[in-house]
Amino acid sequence: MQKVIREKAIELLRSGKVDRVLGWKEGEFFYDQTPHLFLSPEEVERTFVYNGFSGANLSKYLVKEGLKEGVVAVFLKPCDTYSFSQLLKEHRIARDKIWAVGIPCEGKLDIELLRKMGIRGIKTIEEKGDELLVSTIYGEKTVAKKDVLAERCANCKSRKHVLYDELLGEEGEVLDSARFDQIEKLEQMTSEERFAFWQNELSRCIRCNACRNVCPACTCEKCVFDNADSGIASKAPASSFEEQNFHIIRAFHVVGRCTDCGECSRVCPQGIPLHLINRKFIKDINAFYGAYQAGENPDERAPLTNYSTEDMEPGDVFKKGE
Amino acid sequence: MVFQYYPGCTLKTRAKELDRKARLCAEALGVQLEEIKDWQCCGGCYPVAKDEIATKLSAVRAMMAAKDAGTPVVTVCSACHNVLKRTNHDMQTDEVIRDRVNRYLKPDVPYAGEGEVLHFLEMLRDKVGFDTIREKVKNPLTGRKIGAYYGCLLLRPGKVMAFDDPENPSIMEDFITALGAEAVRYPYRNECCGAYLALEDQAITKKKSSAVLHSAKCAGAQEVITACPLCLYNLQKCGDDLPVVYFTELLFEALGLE
Amino acid sequence: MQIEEKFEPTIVAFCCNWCSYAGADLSGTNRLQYPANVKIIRVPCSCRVNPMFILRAFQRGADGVILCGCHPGDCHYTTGNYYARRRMTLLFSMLDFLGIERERTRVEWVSAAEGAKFAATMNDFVATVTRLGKNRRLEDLRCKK
Amino acid sequence: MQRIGVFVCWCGSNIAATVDVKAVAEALGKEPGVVYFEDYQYMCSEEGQNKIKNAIRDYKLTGAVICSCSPRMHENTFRKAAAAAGINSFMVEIANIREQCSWIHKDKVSATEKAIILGRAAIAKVHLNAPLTAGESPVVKRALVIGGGIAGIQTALDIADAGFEVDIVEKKPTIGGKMSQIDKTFPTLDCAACILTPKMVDVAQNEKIRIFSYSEVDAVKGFVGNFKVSIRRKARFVDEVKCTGCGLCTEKCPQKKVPNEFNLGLDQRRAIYIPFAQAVPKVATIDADYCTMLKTGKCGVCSKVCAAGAIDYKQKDTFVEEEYGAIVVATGFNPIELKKYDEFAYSQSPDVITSLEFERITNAAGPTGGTLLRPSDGTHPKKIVFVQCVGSREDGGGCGKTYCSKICCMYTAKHAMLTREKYPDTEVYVFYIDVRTPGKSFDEFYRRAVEEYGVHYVKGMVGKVSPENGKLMVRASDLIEGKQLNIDADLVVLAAAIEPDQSARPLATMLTASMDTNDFFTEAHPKLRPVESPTAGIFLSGCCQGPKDIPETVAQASACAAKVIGLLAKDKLTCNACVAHSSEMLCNGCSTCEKVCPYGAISYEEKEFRMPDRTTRVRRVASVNPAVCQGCGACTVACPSGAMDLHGFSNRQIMAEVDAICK
Amino acid sequence: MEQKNLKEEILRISGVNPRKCMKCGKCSGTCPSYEEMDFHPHQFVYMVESGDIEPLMASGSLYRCLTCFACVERCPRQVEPAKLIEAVRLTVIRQQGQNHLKPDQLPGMLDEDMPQQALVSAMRKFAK
Repeated sequence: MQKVIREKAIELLRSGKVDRVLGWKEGEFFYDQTPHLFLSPEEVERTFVYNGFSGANLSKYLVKEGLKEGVVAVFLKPCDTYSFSQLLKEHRIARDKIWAVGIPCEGKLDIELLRKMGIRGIKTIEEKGDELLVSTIYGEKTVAKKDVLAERCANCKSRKHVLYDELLGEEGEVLDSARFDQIEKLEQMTSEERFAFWQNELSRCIRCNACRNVCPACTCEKCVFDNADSGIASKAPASSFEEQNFHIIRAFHVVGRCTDCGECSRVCPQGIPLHLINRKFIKDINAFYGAYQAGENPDERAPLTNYSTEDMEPGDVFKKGE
Repeated sequence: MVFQYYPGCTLKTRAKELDRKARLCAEALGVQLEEIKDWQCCGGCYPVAKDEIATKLSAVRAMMAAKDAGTPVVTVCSACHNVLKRTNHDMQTDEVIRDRVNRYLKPDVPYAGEGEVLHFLEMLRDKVGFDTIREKVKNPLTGRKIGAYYGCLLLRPGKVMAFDDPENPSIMEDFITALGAEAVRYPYRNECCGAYLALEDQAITKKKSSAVLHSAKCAGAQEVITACPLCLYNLQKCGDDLPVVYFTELLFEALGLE
Repeated sequence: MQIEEKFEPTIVAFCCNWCSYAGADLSGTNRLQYPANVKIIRVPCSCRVNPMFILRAFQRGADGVILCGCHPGDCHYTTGNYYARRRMTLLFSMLDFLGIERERTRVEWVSAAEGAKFAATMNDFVATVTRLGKNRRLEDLRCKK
Repeated sequence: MQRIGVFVCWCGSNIAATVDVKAVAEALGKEPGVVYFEDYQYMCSEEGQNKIKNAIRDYKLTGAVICSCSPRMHENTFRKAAAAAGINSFMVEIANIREQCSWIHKDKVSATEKAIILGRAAIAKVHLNAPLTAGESPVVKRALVIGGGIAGIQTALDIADAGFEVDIVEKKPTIGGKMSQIDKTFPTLDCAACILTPKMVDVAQNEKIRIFSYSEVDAVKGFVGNFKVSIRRKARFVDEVKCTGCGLCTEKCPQKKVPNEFNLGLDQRRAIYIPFAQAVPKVATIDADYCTMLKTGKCGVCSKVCAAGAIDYKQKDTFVEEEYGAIVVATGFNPIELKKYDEFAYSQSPDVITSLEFERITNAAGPTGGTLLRPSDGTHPKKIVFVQCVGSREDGGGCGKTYCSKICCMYTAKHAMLTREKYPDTEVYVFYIDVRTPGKSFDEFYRRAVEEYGVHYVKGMVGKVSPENGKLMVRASDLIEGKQLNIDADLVVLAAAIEPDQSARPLATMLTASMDTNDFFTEAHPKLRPVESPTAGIFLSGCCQGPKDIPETVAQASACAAKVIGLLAKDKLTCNACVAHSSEMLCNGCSTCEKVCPYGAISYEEKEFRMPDRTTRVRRVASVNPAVCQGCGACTVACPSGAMDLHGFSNRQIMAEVDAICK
Repeated sequence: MEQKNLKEEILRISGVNPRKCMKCGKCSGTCPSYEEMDFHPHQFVYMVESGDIEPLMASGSLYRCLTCFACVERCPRQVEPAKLIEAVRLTVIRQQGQNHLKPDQLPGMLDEDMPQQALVSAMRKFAK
């Protein structure tokens, strides 16, 4: 696939159809890729990569790219197109400045899972069907790909692109995902257990803002947490309960807009499963107000800008099964 | 065109003629009817009770066979049609029934009403097309005044059966017209014939059925067609001299198959 | 004899100007008692209440927060309480998910004529929150581990 | 930093008996920013107000906190006092220490403590208050009435009577609406035309009223006091000014086979027509769907016979742009389609008719000249069955309506009574579920039908109607007697449910006026503001708001006119000062706020901004129309970026109150 | 079975909510078996609702409903009286020995043209 994508990128640049290409490039380590803006076919040839570690959702970068002169080509995995579509719905992206190329995705890998297996000194990883050939400084190892899939990919919701200008490879389907299983597990805990769980997770937060900075729904001109006039501005983990406040408010700000792309958890340096908070909102929305997938349908009213006179009462949430 | 075919018990016993003629007509119209293997009797009437599962299983099995074959199931008997369609609707819409049936039958893939049921008449209208039939008619039934008798099972409940307008249907009239005859509309065509009360108290079924035929007669019908063996029985037994035949007989005749 | 000091919770009540604030006034006019722990903040409509305000209250030491608005269908602004209802449903479900005691939050629809309901609601809510004791979980998650 | 004065009221003993007012005043006096405090027996009295005014002047106060009764009582009083002393009236906040403190607590210690906290919250808020000025907007002194039925006519006449200009837009060629099709009116049985047509003439002759007949509203812009409306005048192919209404063309037109909609298709008219003799304006209209000349270019008879030279086959739709201060919706109703009710054989027999068709058959100007005859064979019916509640009061999910159509019980009693009066040999059955006759002289009217005219009222619904041998066999149950009836009727009349006109829904979208699930317009308040839409400047008249009969419609129409006159009488509208406002630098342009605004007060525009890096950028930003915003605040919470805030109840103000209470 | 449980059982089997009924009588107005019944469809609805169920269970009307669904089709409130009648009948015939139709009765009832369908459906309606 990398070869096909590189060729497409080069063709788009050479033909003058686009002026820039947004893609992925290896960082310090091969598994540590970063989004990169490619300006020439040569640069693409040299450094453009697409493989199991090209996890970054590039759609957020289009907000800024759309402000520049000329057209930018972007490569979007199925789940990225949901973010792209949601941003278009919110008028955040100049559509005519974007050439969106849909690309297939077989699921991205989580290097931490390999490390947890005790595999160290990784030099290269080769994908061979369902298996990964990992070569380390200590020799070679074969592991099953499904054991190394990032959580969001193991519970992938859709392999179908919502929109694109052109598509490389085959179109996939919306999947029957088990992504709410873990939420259900948490729901079944006692209140004390849940509190203990979240206290353990959220107390690790260092307020680095990586989750916010990567989130494709967080494209505000100025974030409320950076706005001294908002009354809730805060930049550091203060001595009270700022972390949780931050994460709840952030999650509430993206309710009905979060497409569940999972970038927040991917980038969290502390490994906090932040996606679970957003996903809880999604699960509740589906259960309370009917199935809704942000980014899927540009004409649909979002759950919080909509209502029914028959909606449940807040107290009813806890009446089930009691 | 290939369809799965669900003959039902009556067509295998008392009404073998119906079965034979339906198959021959289908063949003449370029339709291949494949009898579902090991089909079981649908039970004759749809079990209304929400807590009955066992009585729905044979219908579900037939529908699952159709789903596997990838073509709709065609029935000639309107009772079978009613049972299959309504049971299938339950499988589509009633979570409790669907769950219980699937737990009982344990199919590889749970069944959720993906199969499609067609009455022979629906097949003629929607798949073959009345215009095609019109072209294939060898002996047009010109000059004959025929009343269509729908009864209950084809039409009701209207939302589930989605067969035709339950109060003012037209499919059988269109069918009659396609065969070259004149269709006579009369108000009692969707009234009940007395159904299974025939077993217990023929006085009642006679009353109901003769009211139907009286209504048809008043409107000028010279003969009546029906799509249900039990309706046919009741109408024929009610003592009225108006001829009543199965709709396939008419088709058989018009297509010049004998 | 040792007298144990009774826990006095801090309760913030957001009341919409048109129904619930008037309902609260009515319970005063009728001299219907409810505990002094309840402090009311007047907002134009229940839909003015930002989840931020509720979190803020807990963060600054409130032990319970209640939101009162017009009955669904009777909103002065036609639709405000419908939006509020969805927002609070999701917020409260989330707080519960994070392990915050669900009894600390409540939404109640109180019309301008329901002075008695307002007082009864507040009595009940204060009693519930008093039983729960001091709000510790929401106040700080990080430092008091 | 504000200079704040605190004024604690005793309210006689109402407050002072349970709250230590001196302690409150002193405690609050220590709060930052408070430069003056005072307590007094009655702050709302002349003397009390003077104390406030004097303190404002003497201590150069910038804000005031009054600890007193509910703001619902005296907020205005204190605001006016503050304004009189020279500070902005919105710099005053009330701490409610009576209704929400002294009156509900008995323990003086805790009540005093609470009063201090409430005072602190008010002080914290005042610190963040800013002077507010309510905006003003001019009022265009002209009203638009959409729909020219009895509702629209009455509203227009009343508004014109007060001296304001009114335009009526009517989509049909003539005004008059449903009432012009009706024969007699209940409960007085006077003839509808006799009371309606004089009003139609009044409209035509009133200098203040313009009629745009055969026209529709095409687009609406603007807001209360300043609507800009585009009206499409559909081509009628006849010059309205030249046409004298002589009607010669309508007699000579060779195309005779056009279903006459005024008689509900019971007879036929020509391709060029005047709907009825008293039409206003009395001008002919060519039906383009049927006119041979317009379709094939061959004919031209009407043009030849028209002495006035009014026929113009080349006429095109034209548009009128006009400004209005208020818009009245009077789009009315229609009976529902009865295709889905074929158990009553409506589409199977011409002798099964709707009540409105019955009106036409009994109307002297109708297709039978007022003689009651069966549509099928023109014979006189000897047995008539009326069926009530057809399509009304149904459970959702069916094709019917969930509501009671309200007018059917009464008009059916009227039909039954009139039939028995004119044709005593005709037997009349009315099948009812309930007979609903609330209204002046209504139940008496229904009783007369039963007692004096011998109408058979049967409790029970008709199950099936079967046309047979020229008769209609009606099978029904008589629930009182407990038997099934079979009646061989000659005519069956169905009381079809009524529904809002189809044009209402798109119109509501244009007006940003809200509707219920049945497409009836919703009122600003179901009890207290029944003739206004929640959208400012939009008023509701007649059945567009809900089913109603003529007396009710006219009453509502006049009430609606009174509201419109009240608005148009103002030269300027004072807007609500506590309105939402968007910070352009923070706005993302995402349109979320726009979706939750019940008033359509928020719009978006592309604006050029100079960015910190000196480039310019065109951004999509929200702007709030302060004349339309009512200040609910729904948008402020919906806004993800915190750009939207509310004057008088800002995020920071409310959070300051929260902080003060939780301290 | 207790009166209350009986009602609950019938409502559960039928899935019908008799409170939706507005007592218009359209079901009875349309019922083709009206003349054969002591209790008519609308009476089934309100008698079940009021818990007056035993007279219904003892009534021959249970075996006169044709399940033609005319009442279900035409009910303006979607009450579905036929389903209630069926449920009452089931509570009777599900009791041991309460079958209305017994297999040994059958031979006497048949003639040579009688379709199987009549047999199976009658057995299903009247016996367990």
